[in-house]
Amino acid sequence: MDGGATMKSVSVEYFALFRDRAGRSQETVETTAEDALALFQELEHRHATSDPRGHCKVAINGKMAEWSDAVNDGDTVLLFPPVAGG
Amino acid sequence: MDGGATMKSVSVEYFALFRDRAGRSQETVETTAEDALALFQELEHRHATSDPRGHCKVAINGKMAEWSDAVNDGDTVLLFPPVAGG
Amino acid sequence: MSMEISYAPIDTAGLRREMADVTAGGFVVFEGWVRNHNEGREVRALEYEVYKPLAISEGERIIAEVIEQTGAIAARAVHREGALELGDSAVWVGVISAHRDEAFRACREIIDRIKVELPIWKKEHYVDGDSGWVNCERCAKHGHAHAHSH
Amino acid sequence: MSMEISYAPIDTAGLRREMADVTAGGFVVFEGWVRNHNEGREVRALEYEVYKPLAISEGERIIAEVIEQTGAIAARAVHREGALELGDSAVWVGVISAHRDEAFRACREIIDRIKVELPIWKKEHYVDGDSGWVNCERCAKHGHAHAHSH
Repeated sequence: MDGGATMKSVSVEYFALFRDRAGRSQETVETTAEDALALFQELEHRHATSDPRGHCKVAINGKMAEWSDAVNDGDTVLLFPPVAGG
Repeated sequence: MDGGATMKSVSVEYFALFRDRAGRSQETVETTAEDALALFQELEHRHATSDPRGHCKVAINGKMAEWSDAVNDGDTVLLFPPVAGG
Repeated sequence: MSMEISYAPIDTAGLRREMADVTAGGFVVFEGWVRNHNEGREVRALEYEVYKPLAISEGERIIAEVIEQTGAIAARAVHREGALELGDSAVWVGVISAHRDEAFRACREIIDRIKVELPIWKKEHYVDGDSGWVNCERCAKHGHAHAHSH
Repeated sequence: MSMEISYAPIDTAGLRREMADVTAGGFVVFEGWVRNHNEGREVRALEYEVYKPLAISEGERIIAEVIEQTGAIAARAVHREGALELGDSAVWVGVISAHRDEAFRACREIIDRIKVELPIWKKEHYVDGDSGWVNCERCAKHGHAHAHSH
């Protein structure tokens, strides 16, 4: 198994503050990140946040996900900064 | 002092169930009752309730009162069965 | 005037407009509706008897006390009097506050106190033709719970 | 559909009518209003960004869970999206139940969860010309709390 080193193509979408910081709402990235956390950290130059756990959320392929969830080739990953409804 | 035996004239008003039972909404009674509780018990043949404490209320001269409050000549006493607002 | 007794249906939209306040972030409303059953009996309609002078003054006192206790900005309440039909709003309590916690607590406290402290009596008319004053079980001495009238 | 995201102002009177139910005795509503200040700053207007597909599905899940937990009869929520002015209703949550306790508890729980679980972001525009995303203090790495734009 060398799954950890496999290059994957992932569509990333940025929202609110993250979109403002990244200067874009969507991009396709080539990555070897195994989970959502690793992908998020690889993209720190875009969203300028070192650790999302506890205050940022992630969705994968249209469903809320955990930061430890796997990221696979062809996935769409949505990066949500801290929410503030109401 | 023989205040306890003084005959007083008091206007009594009955509400809701008490009015239905008394068959009248108001009457003037001559009484020697010293407090509201004694007056209420004197009128048991009207409202058919032996003890009002804890579930019935009384007002004297336009203000909510206690059952231990004095009743004086010329007072208006309102007898309230258990309330059920809302 | 924060407490009102109304023969007419409660104008809930008008009350909401009148409470508008740009310093308020939270608005909580409670409405009590006439429902078609109570304690296992089918209800057809009901009527409220209100001793207005004291219902108003006691209601105003409750609202002032609860605003003081909770720190809410303002509160208003309206209670119906007379004949009501199924689905009618019998009571409306609205509270505004800076944050939602005060408004929730104040609204709950006001309706809880209105139900037990104001001189208001409810007579239910049942589908079977019977009727009775609600809550009068404890003031009955002669072995029947309600003043039934067939 | 119990959760709705709306660009248009919330039709509170229409929502109230739609919740009418003769088995319900209690109706509790929470509205969040845009107020003219927040955390010591004067607010001029604000905008909500919403990721609609998940805001709706997560909102429906929250409402279903809370109805199950509390025993309320039904609940609905509407959240605004886009530009809002002072005094606008940003969110509306309505719950009906047989008795008032369930409606109060359910309404409170739904608004508490909507505020922290749905993908909704609020940008405040201040009177001084500044603006910023609310709640982003913790995701800021570079020493300034908001993404300020003058």
